Order: sequence, then C-alpha cells, then structure tokens
Amino acid sequence: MSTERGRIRITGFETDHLEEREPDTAREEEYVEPQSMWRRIANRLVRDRLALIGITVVVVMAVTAFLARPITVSGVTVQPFSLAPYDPTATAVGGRHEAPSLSHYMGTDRLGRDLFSRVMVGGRYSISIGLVVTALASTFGVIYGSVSGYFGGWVDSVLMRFLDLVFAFPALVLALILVALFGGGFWPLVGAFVLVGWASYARIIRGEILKVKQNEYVLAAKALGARDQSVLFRHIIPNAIAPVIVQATLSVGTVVIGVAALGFLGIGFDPGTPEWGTILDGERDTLATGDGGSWYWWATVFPGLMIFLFVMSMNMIGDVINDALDTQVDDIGGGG
Amino acid sequence: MSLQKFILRRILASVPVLIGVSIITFGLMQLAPGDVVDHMIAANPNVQPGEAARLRQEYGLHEPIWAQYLDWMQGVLTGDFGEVYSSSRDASAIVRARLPETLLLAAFGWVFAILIAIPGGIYAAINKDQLGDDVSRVFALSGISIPNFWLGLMLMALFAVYLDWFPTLDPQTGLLSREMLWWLILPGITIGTAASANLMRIMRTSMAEEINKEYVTAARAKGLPKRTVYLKHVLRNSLISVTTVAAFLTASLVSGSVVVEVVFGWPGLGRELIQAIQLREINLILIITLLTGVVIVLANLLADIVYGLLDPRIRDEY
Amino acid sequence: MASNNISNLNRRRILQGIAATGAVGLAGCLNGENGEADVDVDDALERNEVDIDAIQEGGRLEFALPRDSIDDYDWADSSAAEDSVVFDTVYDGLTTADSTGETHLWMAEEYEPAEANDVSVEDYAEYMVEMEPESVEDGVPSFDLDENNLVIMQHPDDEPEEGEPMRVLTRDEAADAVEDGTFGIRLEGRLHEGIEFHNGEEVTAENVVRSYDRFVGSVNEGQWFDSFLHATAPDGDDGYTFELYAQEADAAAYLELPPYIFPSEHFDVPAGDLDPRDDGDMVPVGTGPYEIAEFEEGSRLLLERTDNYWVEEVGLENIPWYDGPEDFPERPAIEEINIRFVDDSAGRSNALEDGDVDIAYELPSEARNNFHSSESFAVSANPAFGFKFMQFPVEDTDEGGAFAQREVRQAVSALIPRQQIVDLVEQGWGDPARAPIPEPASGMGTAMDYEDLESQDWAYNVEPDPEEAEALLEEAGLERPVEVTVETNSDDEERIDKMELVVDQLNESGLFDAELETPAALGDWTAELYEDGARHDSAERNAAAVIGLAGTPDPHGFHQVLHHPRMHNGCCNFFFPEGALPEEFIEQMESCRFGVDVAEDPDTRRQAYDEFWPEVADLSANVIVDYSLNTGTVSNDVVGFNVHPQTQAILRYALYNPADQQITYLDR
Amino acid sequence: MALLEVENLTVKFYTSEGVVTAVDGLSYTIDRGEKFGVVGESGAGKSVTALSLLRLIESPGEIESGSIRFADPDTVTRLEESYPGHVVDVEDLRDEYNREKLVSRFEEADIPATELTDNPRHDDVEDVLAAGKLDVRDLIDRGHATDLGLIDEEAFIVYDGDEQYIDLLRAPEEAVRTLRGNNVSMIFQDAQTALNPVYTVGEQIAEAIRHHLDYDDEEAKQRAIELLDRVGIPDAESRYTDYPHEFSGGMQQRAVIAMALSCDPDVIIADEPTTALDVTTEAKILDLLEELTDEFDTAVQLITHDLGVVAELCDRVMVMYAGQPVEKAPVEELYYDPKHPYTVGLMSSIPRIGDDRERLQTIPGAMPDLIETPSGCSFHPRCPYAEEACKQKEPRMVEFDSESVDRSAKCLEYTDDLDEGVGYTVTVEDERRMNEPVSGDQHE
Repeated sequence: MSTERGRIRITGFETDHLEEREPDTAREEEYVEPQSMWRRIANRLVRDRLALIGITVVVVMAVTAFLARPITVSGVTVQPFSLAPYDPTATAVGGRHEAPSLSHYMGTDRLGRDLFSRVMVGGRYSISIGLVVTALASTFGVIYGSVSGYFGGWVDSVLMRFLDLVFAFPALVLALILVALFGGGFWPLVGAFVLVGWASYARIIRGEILKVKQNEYVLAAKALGARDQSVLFRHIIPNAIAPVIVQATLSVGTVVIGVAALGFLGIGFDPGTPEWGTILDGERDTLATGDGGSWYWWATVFPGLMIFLFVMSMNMIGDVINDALDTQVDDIGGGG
Repeated sequence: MSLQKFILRRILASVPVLIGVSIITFGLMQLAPGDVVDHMIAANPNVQPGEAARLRQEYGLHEPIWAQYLDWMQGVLTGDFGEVYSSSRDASAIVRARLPETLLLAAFGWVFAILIAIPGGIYAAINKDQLGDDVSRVFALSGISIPNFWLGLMLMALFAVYLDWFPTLDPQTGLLSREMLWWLILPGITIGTAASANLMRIMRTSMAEEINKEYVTAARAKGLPKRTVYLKHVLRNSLISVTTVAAFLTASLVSGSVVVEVVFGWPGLGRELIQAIQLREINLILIITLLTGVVIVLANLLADIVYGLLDPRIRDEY
Repeated sequence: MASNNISNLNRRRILQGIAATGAVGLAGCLNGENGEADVDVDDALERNEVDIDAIQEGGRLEFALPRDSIDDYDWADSSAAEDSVVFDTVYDGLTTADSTGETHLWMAEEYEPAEANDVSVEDYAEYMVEMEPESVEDGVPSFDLDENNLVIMQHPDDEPEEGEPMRVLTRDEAADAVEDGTFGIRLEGRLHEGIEFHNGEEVTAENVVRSYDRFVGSVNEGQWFDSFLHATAPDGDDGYTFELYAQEADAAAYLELPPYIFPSEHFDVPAGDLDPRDDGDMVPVGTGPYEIAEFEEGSRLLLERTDNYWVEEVGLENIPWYDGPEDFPERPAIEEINIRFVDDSAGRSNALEDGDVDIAYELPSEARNNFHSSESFAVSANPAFGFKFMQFPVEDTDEGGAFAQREVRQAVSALIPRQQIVDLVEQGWGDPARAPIPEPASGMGTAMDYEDLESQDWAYNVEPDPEEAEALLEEAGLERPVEVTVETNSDDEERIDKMELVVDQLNESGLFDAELETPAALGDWTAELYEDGARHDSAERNAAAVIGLAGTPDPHGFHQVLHHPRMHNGCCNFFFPEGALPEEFIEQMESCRFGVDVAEDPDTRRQAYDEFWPEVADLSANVIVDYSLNTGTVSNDVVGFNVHPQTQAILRYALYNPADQQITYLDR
Repeated sequence: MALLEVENLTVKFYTSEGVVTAVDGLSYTIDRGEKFGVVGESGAGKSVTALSLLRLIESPGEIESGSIRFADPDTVTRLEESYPGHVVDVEDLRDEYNREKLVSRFEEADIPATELTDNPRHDDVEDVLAAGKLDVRDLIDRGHATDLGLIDEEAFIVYDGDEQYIDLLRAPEEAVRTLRGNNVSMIFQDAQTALNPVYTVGEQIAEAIRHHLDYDDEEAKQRAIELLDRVGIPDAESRYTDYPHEFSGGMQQRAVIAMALSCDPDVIIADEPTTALDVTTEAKILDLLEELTDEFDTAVQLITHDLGVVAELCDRVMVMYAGQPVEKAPVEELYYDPKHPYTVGLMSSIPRIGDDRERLQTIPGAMPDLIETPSGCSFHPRCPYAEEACKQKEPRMVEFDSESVDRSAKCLEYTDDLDEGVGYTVTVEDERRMNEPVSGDQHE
C-alpha cells in the first residue's frame, strides 16, 4: 500500500501483519449492563470508610429496631426477639425523668418510661416509613417521568405541567396538610410522603431519559421494531436509573426527618407513640426547668440524636454512591 | 426578548400553576372529614349542635363546592381572602400581620445560609480532597442530616435557657432593632442551616467542576494570579448552577419556617397555618398555601433572572 | 393472668415511687441535702393577703397568655377562654364572683329574681306569627329577618319546610308577650348611677337592653337566646332600672341573662366586627378598670388603667355588700398590663424565670413545682370549675353494649384511681372528684357544706375499690374480664397519662380487659363521635370517651351539657340522644333549674340538687374523674396575687376585687 | 544560546492507578522567531510539555527534573530588578571553583559522576570535568549546583558572559506569572472551551493586557480591539462586547490567537490550534498564525498530530512517542528522509489531497499507557519492523550531525542492533529515489 502527500510517496510500511486491534471505543456511548452499575456502587461502598460507617449504623439501627420488641401479625408472632430492656410503652418502669444510668441507658421520660427502649423501637416507624415511601415514590416517579420523557410531545408537556404544580407546594407543608386533614398512622403518612415525594424522581429520570433516548443502541432497538415498553424498560431506564438511585438513598433521610417533623408537630402519631419526633414533642416541656430546676437533657437529646445519626448515615452512603456514579444529584431539602 | 418581557411571560405562565395549587388545596379541604363548624361545636359547649346549620348558612358553607371556590377566588383577586370563621376575622388581616414576621425569619435564614455556604464551598473546592474539604463535607452532611426542629430545641435549651445568652421572648422592639436581631439569631440559624449545607455542597461540586475546565488553564496561562482566576472566572460560572438549586431550597426553607416557628414560638404564618389546619379554617389554609406557592414561583423566577445575569448564553433566551 | 398481675403490682409500687422521686429530684436541685422537701400544695391554696398601706401605685405588669393571639376582640362573638381573660378587665359585669365562686352585685346596685310563671312554649303560641323559612337545613329553618331580630321560639307542632309558613316567636313578639305578662321569670335590677364607659358615656338601662342586639348572629347566639326572652327599661332608656325576662321559670337566669354591656356606639356593630385589627376604629370599649391602649396582631396587646373607673365615681361605700376597710383602694394599683402571647408552656415557664413576664399560668407541672419551692417565685392555687369526665355509650347493642348496664359503668367508676391520678399526673395540683360538682360551683348546688356532699355514701370513691367493682359486675352477670376501651383525644398529654393509670387499674383488677385509645386530636375525634353510627359503634366496642370541660359557676351547666339531649352531638354529649337516658332523669335535672319554685327560691333549688346528685352518681352515664386546680405562678415582684377559680377571671380578679379585698400590686 | 532551551525534562503524574510518566527526558531548543513543531498522536505528552513550559502542571502532575531556560535579555533585566537577590554569574563561579574544589565538593555531597552526564561510561568526576564534558553551567542547569551548594535554591537568573537567561523551573511562581501570557503565551486546542463563556471576548483579551502592560481600561480596550481587528475579526469595535458563544468556531480561534498575541510574546505555544476547525478555516488560521508570528518575529512551538500542519508552518520538527522524542529534524529532511518508523507511520497516515480511499492508513494499535511503557523501544508493539532486540534494548538518540544540524532519531536501526533493518522507501512522484532502502549493515 502507499499514501502520498505532495510529491512524497512512502512504500513498504506494511502494517497488515500486525494483529488488528479494534479502534479505541472509550468515547462512544455503549450499553451499560445495570449489574455493572450495582457492582460499581458495591465496590465503592466497601472501599469508602465513611460509607462503611454509614452502612454499619444504618444496619445496626434497623436491625435493633426490628428485634427490639416481638412483632405479631394477626396473632402470629413473626419476630420473637425482644432486645429492648423494657416495654417502650410501659409507664413507671423507672422514676419520673431519671438520669441515664446502668438500668436506664438513656434515662426515663416524664412517665417513667425507659427512653432507651422507646428510642430503640422508635426506629421502626421512621426507618420503615422512610424505606417504604422511597420505594413507592421512586417506582411511581420513575414510571411517570419515563413515560413523559420517552413519549415526549404533548404527553410530556401535560405531565410536566402537572409536575410543576406539585413542585409549587413545599413538600413538608403539603404532607402536613394531608396528614392533618386525613389522619395519621403508618399508611396515611406513607401515602402523604409518597404523594409529595415522587415528583423529584419523575423530574430526574425524565432529564436522564431525554439524554439516553438519543443513543445508538436505543435508536437501533427502535429501528429493529422493539415495542415501546421493552425499549423503555430494557434499554432506556436501566441506563438512566443511576441518578434515581442516588436521589433515593439521599431522600430516605429526608423522609425520615419529614416524618419526625410531623411527629414533633403532634401530627401523624398519637402522643404515646414511641416515634422519635413524637417523643421529642412529648418531652418539649423539659426545656422549661422552672426556677432552680435541672434540665432533663436526656429526654430531648437522645431521640433527636437518633434521627440525626440515621439520616447522617443514609446521606453518607448516598454521597458515596453519588460519587461512584458521579451523577450530580443534589438532594434538595433535608433538615425537615 | 427583553428581560421585562421574559419576567412578564414567566409570571403569566405561573398563574395557572397557582390556580392549580389553590384548586388542589381546596379539593383536599373538601375531601377532608369535618369542617370548621364541626370543630367549633366540638370544642365549645357554648355553641349548641342545633346551631350547626345556622352557622354553615352564615358562612356560606352550604353552597356547592365550585360556588364556594369561585367566591373565594373572586375575593383573592380583590385582596379579600375571606373570613376566618371561628374568630370572624379577615384572613387578609392575619396574613398582613404574620407574613412580615415569616419573611423576616426566612430572609435572615437565607443570609445566614449564603454567608456560610458560598465561602465554605469555595474553600472546599479550592482545597479539594484536603482536610478543609473533608471538614466542609462533614459540616454539609451534618447540616442536611440534622432535623431542624431538634437543632432548634438544642440551640434554645443551650443558648437561650441554659446559658441565657438569647431571649426566649419577642423583645417587642419593632421589626428592625438590635434586640430583634438578637432574638432572630437562633431561629435564623436553625432555619438556615439545612439550606446552607445544601448550598455549600453544590457550591463545592460545581466549583470543583469548573476548576478543571480549560478556560481556567487559559486564564492562568495569561499570567493571572490564582486568586483572580478563581474569584473572577471560576466563581461566576459555579454560581450559575448554584442559583437554580437555591431556588429549590426556598421550598425547603418555607417548610422549615413552619417547624422553626413552632419551636421558637415565632409569630409567623407557619404557626398560623398549623392552627388553621387544626381548626379547619379553610380560607386561611388556602391563602397560606397559595402564598407559599407564590413564594416558590417567585423564587424560581428570581433564580432564572439571576441565572440570566450570570450566564449570557441564557440571557439571549429572554 | 398471674404474671400480668405481678407486673402490675410492681408497676403500682413503682408508680407510688414516682411521686416520691419526683419530689426528691425536686428537692435535690432546690435545697440540696434533705430529700424530704415534698410538693406541699396547701400553702399555695392559702390566700396572699395585702397590707393596704404597703400598696404601691402604678407599674407595668407583664402577663403571659397561653395563646398566640387574641382569637376575637369582639366579646359578643368570642368563644375562647383566653380572650375572656383579657376582656374581663375591659368589661365589668352586673355581678362579680369572689374567690369561692360566690356571686356579688357589681355594676348593679340591685338585682334579683322577681316574678316567675309556669309557662311552656304553647303559652307563647298566641303571640307567634306565621313566617316562611328562607331555607331549611336538616330541620333547622332560617328566616329573613331585619337586623338584631331573630326567632326565639318556634311552635313545636310546625314542621319547618321551605316556603311553608310556620308559627314563630321573634324578639318583636317577645316584647308583646312580656307586656301581657307571659314570661318565665322576671329579674329586676338597678344600675349604680354615674358609671361611665371609657369613652365617657354614662351607662344607663338602655345599654343593658340594647346590648343583647349584639349577640344576634354571633357564634354565641344560641347560648344567649335559648333562655333570654326580653329586656326592658321601665324608667326609660336613660333611667337606671332594667328588667330581664327569661322564656321559662329559669333559676339559672340570674347568672345566665346579664349581658356584657356595650356603649351605644357599638349597639349596631354586627357580631364579630368589633375588632381593631380589622378596623382601627373598632376598639372594644367597656366599663372595666382597663382600656385597650395598643394592639398588634399576635405580638402585642397593652392595657392601660382607665382614668374614669366607675368604682371611684360611685364609691366603695355605696356598694351594698361591701363591709371591708374603707381605705381599700377604689381602683386597681397597676397602671399598665402588657399581655404577652406565649402559647408554649415551656416558653411561658422560661419567660417567667427570665423575668420577661411576671404572671404565667398553665405551666409544665415539674417547672411549676420548682417555682413553687423557689424563694423568688410563688404559686397560687384555687379549686376550679374545670373537670375531666368519662362518658359511657349506654346503647344496648347485641355485640358489646356492656355499658348499657349501669352496674358496669359504676364498676368502672369504682376502679378509677382518682387520688393516684391527682398525685402522679397533677403532682398534687388537682382535686379528685367525689361530688358531681366542684367546690366553687357548690354555692347554688347544694344545701350542705361541700365536705358533707363529698362524704355522702353515694359519692365517687377516690381510691379504687375492686371489691365493690367485683360485686357490681356480679350483679351485671357479665363474664369477665369485660373488654373495654377508654378513648380520649390524642393532643392532651396529661389526659392520656391519667387514662393510662385508669386502664392499668382496670386491668389489674382482673375484672376488665381494658385498652387506651387516642383516635385523634380533640377537634377531629369529637367530630368523629358526632358522625352517624359513631354512637352505636362505640357501644359495640364498649368504648367510653374521656374529655375535659371548663365548667361554669352555675351547677346546671355541668350536667346539662353532659346529659341533655339538646346537647347531643355537641359539646359534650356524644352518646345520649333523645330517649337514651331515662326521661325522669332529664326531667329531674331540668326541674333543678326550671320551675317557679326553684327559680324564685335558691334554697329550694339547692335542695332539688341534693336530691339530684345521687341520681347522677347512680346513673353513672357520665363519671367525673377529677376537678382541676387553677394555678397562677408569679415572680416576687408581684404582691397579693390570688388565682380565681374561673380561668376567664384569672387576671381581672387578681388585679382588683373588693369582694375578698383582692388587689395585686408590683413591688420592683 | 537559543531563546528557549528545554533540557532533560521529565513530568510525572501520580494517579491512583499509578505513576504516569507523561514526559520522559525531553530536550529541545527553540530559537527566536523559529517555528518548531512537536508531532505525535494524542497522549504522546505534547500538551504536557506545553503546560510545563508555563509551569502550569497541576497536581497530581509534577515536573520531576530537567531545566527550562528562557533567554530573553529584556525579560532577564526586568526580573533582575524585581529579584536582585536571585542572580548567579557563572563566570564568577568558574573563577571561584577550580576543578579540585569541585571534585571535593562532589565527594562531600557524594554524587556519583555517572549521574552528571547520563552516560555510564563517565564514572570519574575528575575525568569528566577534565574532559570538559561538564561545565559549571551544566551543573547549574541540571540542578547539581544547588545540591553542591554552589548557588542557593532561589537563584534562577543566570549570567554567563554575554549570555543571560532565566531558569523557569527554579523561578518563584510570581516571576513565572509575569512571563505567562506576556513572554510566553499559549493558544489552546479548543477555543470554545478556552474562552470563559460568561465574560466578553474583549474583556478576556483586555484583562491580560491590563495585567501585564498595566494599561488602563480604555487603553487596554483599544489595544484589544486592534488585535481583534488584526486577527481579522470584522468590525472588531462592536464585536469587542460580544460573548464567546456569539462567535463562530473560526472567530473564536482568532480571538484566542489575539489573546495569545496581546502582549506580543517571544514564544507562542500553539497546542493543536486547528484540530477543532474544518479544513478551510484551518488553512486560514494557519496562514494568519504564520503571518503574524513572522511580523512580530515570534517563536512558535506548534503542537499537533498532523504532519501536514507542521509542513505548512514549521522549520524544525520533533516527533514524540510515549513521552519521549523519537526523531528530530528540519521539516524538509523529515519528509524526504524520515528516520524513525513511527515518523513514517505518521506520514503514511496523512490525508492526501484527492485521496479516494475511504479509510486512512493508520498505525494499528494505540499509544501504550504510560504507567507501564513497553520494555525496550516503547514503539515496538506497533512497529512493523520490530525484532526481538526492540523488546530487550532501549534505543538512544542517535545524532546525524553529518547530515545536518540537530538531526537525530531514536531507533535501534542506527545503533546496528537490527538484523532485518527497516524496510520502507520514500519516493517522489518522479520516481527519483531520495534514499536507499536502509538496512543494518549498509548504513554509515
């Protein structure tokens, strides 16, 4: 072979016998196997010290909350363990506002209930609601956003207008109204927070999908006449899901704080309930010591600290996943 | 298109959103069990059950929903937000009295947030992956993770009650006085922390991103000192992405104000809202939620404007 | 079961412990070493006397109101107790009540029941006019009447229907009826001469008569006009004598009829509009010792001592019953009162501690104890009208319906640990209920001493009595444990704590299998109870309802709101529609208030009540748990503060009331 | 001496994956007004070299060793004024330190002679010095002088008789800053990214002018406008206030050139100035660049992967591969007589005018990762003529002074280590042979 430039001709630069390597494809968008993404997350998580701490805390809190008291579903005991030293609702297992001691690690509250047990069990409400809400909200949000982003056109604009509407409400305020009007309890709270929470997922996934949509393999799949569903669920969503995962991890914390906030406002749970926010609400009076009184700090410090610890850990994990997938999701809100 | 035109268009565009907000809220109120009369009767032996019908009649609660809504809407457009039945007050009067308090609080929160977040973010970005960065990262994470009501309680218990550095009661010296500022600090910090943490994170990320751009190298190749390069070239670009997020944060700030007002007994709209909800004072609830909607819409609008001021590429879309 | 009992026994022992530890903990931070210092409520109950010569004039009192704003400046339309706390200082009444709840003449020089007739609605029939209801909402007609007029009675035989004429008695016809001598009772009264409003207008009979107009169309309309018939000024509008007429021979009329007295400029202001926050000119004007000086939504309300207080004009010596020292001041000592709105109890406590406020009430019990034991603060306490009660769904349903049997209700009542509730939850700041009325309301409610009333054999037990309860259940012949539920509103910590104790007790007895439920906050929960079928449902679930009430000086108020069918689905009769309770019981209750005999002679009425109370206890449709103790906490700057049994009067009474030579001054 | 001398420059990046030797013992010189081309595929270390000249290598990158000397008398005098304490006069040192002194110094610091010249055969300091293979000035340039304590760290301004220069690598940041954009300026690969989107083009030019020539705003603006006009932006006056996104790609590139010229520098480093542009604009820009640099007699270091571009602009060329120079030559000679197979490879991948083939002949495979460069000759994996020897033995630069000045290549071919030799021929249309097919034994 030979090439020329001007008058120069080169011959004898034979490269054919060199084994052909395929051209460097790093810069092209290729189909990402979702698994690989999970692997990336996992690798990152186990390598990052902060993340490990976070995971440990979350797991420990979740497990202890689960094992704190036996759980019976319609008479059948599904969880026999009882790690909590006392029944969290039992009054007068100790004196009124006893300081932390070996018998009551976190002291007792105004009714002589064991704070440690209460705080332990308290995890159940916040954590479970946090997880359930995130699961439901993200599922719905992803479907909504995907449909909107994938089909575009008037479908998109209609769906998005509605989204603007949802975003015009401050999440917590809307949740507050919902719960206050329609009553509290586990499922109502879940419902309320899903209703206010799904929107951000929808927005994120839509944005991603608009990007992914244009990639060759999608166009290819379409060209091959794949059905919209399969294109959407096999090819698009798996590649657009990354930021959703980050948002999800980060928002678990936000939900937990939100739930606690309602509890603190006395909305959502009955006062006796050992839910973190509700405990705080119940013990607010301890801020008033009267003249010469002493401050029963443990009554307000520990429940709040638990919320903080859990959410902090969740966010540390989310932060790391965020780096791992380097999506720039910035979870808005937090702090209640 | 001119900036004025742009703003006008945006405001017009937001009208349907706000109407939607009011409709949704109104609908919720209608779906909810019990109305203001039920609550008055329930809570007050002086109001006899037989009165219910008469009161509903008097308050026009017997009219069909759409009629009630239209009446209300008409009122809103003429600045009359309707009556607060249980106390036969004008909702507008209450809003007029409470709104400034809340705005003051929110504003202070914002100032605090920005004062902490921007420098913090810059510092973190410049010293990326160094100690300073980690510190700011931990601060940011904590700030986002700490429940503001608890933070408020702790600040109050520690600084207002235990150390007694701050007042626990409105100094009653008027909105703009030193005592007032003093009284503002704790709630202000409480409400601002989450926002500042969020901002700081974004500031850091976006600045760190910008620093790796080629125009930075180019600027340095011109012989400009690092300082100039960062504070002139990088900062402005990073602020672009910050503004959009800042707008979102307003929503969380609004939510925050509800909680914080309760914690510190701040006489603002947030607390008013909670009571209104408990009393089913529909008009009050409606106008307050609508107001929050307005605030958020305005915040986004403002963000877009700032965005345009910062980024000429957007400006052309005005 | 055994184990359960043991654990309960343990708990019981520990519970007793709480009060002690509570006190010791308290002692620990007060007077260090000796742990014996217990909360002694008694010295809080003692009156703080004032040395007249030591009284200091002027000063500004900071008063903490447990609210975040005035609900309604228009007293005619206001229904919030906290509003009254303020406006009691602005409006004086025809009568006033002393610290024992006994009423004395005040702006009225004379005022007494005169003539009573036995009349019924039918007797008014001849005066009634035919009128077409404008509209009819669930059986309640509304008419198109001119201002200040309303329908007082409708003919029982006429079913209200839209467009269908029906016979009604409006205020106009009421006047005619009264002229012909058709009325339930006439109260004759005479105002002191020379009483001036803050605006200088003199109070005449016209003010009394016209003031009623203001209640037309107000939230309180029903309450005012269910017994009021007519008012006249025999000596003409600018005379001083007035006559008040009630629809029936009503013993309560004496207390119920006198209106808040408004100046002529406000006669025609529609109810609710008298609010300076909405209209700067609409400032409440009364004859009380204080006038409103400055106000600002929520954040501010300043009261200033008026310079033309009527007592000075009239002179103490001219107040018929006054027998105190003649050098006792004729107006309050304190110049200004700054109302601080602090609706968070912890906030009030802190404000008081920091010296930001001088008087606060409704404090967290622990904080209050500390103030009480502190050198620099004082707590004043007084038995109050407020009470908590348990109401049983008496409907006999196939499922549940246990409370249909009075023995079961009595058994529950027998097990309520009333003393313990007061000791533990109220830390002693309360009064376990023995009699069905509180001490301050007993003046008109019994011929005996209150102590005697309390020690009747039918009286509620303060210590739980399992044997009695068991015996009762025997009679009922129900299989035990009886599954019952105690329900209360979710937004009242103390109430829930109290019921926790009740439930524990019920379970411990082994007679009941009890459970505490807190369905929702007061408003929502009661709203639920009013829904159709709620009553039936509660009966099936054996769910008793527990809430609290403020109470009134008139003994009738208590049981009327709890039992009377007219109050069904209102506050606070959840379970007793027409016919749910024995006719004779209701009649007996009514006869204690309505009827020529009781209306004309208070003593007859007292005896009537003494026959009624055992019935209440025996019926046990409502069981009273405890009576509250009103407490007010003050800093040492405040001298002579005493708390009034009626929360509404807490401020007004403390400031100035010759009845007990009550006066408070500031010593800074 | 030359205007710019780069000697033995080594730059490493300490990444989490490992240490990347981006530039490895690179040496070259550029004379005043000379157009010097640096050619190689992406990743050859061209841009790193460029940034090193401006000392703009940011962590994790680090300039390991070597020296960069900038010999512009005016600049030297200017800096000398602001850094009086940082001057060395080599003459004085020569007088002060005779051979013995030096030797003893060496013994104290015990630096093995072999380190001095990268030549294992020189093992005795005494001889080396005697042989004159090593002068005090070399010691300074190679940084030994500081190790030996002859001069102190800060001394970066060097006088040697009538020669004077600045040692960039030892100069304090501030000093270097006064050179950046002023004496040595840079044209970036992609004008679009090199321009800050949020400031006007004019401002971005003017700011450098204000900074270096301390003009006031108005003057700076005027000059900026002139420059814009000069680089052929129509109606520059009004374009001054335009933002980058309002410029076309070509205009952006012109603006960047204007920026580079703003303080009429002595050297312009043009890093792939035309890759982002289409062929026609490319040509225009190159002409412009040539014209202007000729006019101001500015030296240019043109970095590109395209030998064609080099041909248009440059006098001399250096071909880089895997961070190392593999061939240096005057542009003509490189074309007619390429010595290194890589060069040949590059040439064979030049697009030919009227070339009808779909795909160009490129060198198969990619640049090796610079963490573990292949043993022996780093090009051997892609070299059609590679033999066993290439895997074992690392070739050294062979000078062809016989043929022309500063002509060298780095291939075992020229150290007679190849059995087969390289089998390519460069011919010209008229079939006249430029060179014989070179093969081991026949050479030299």
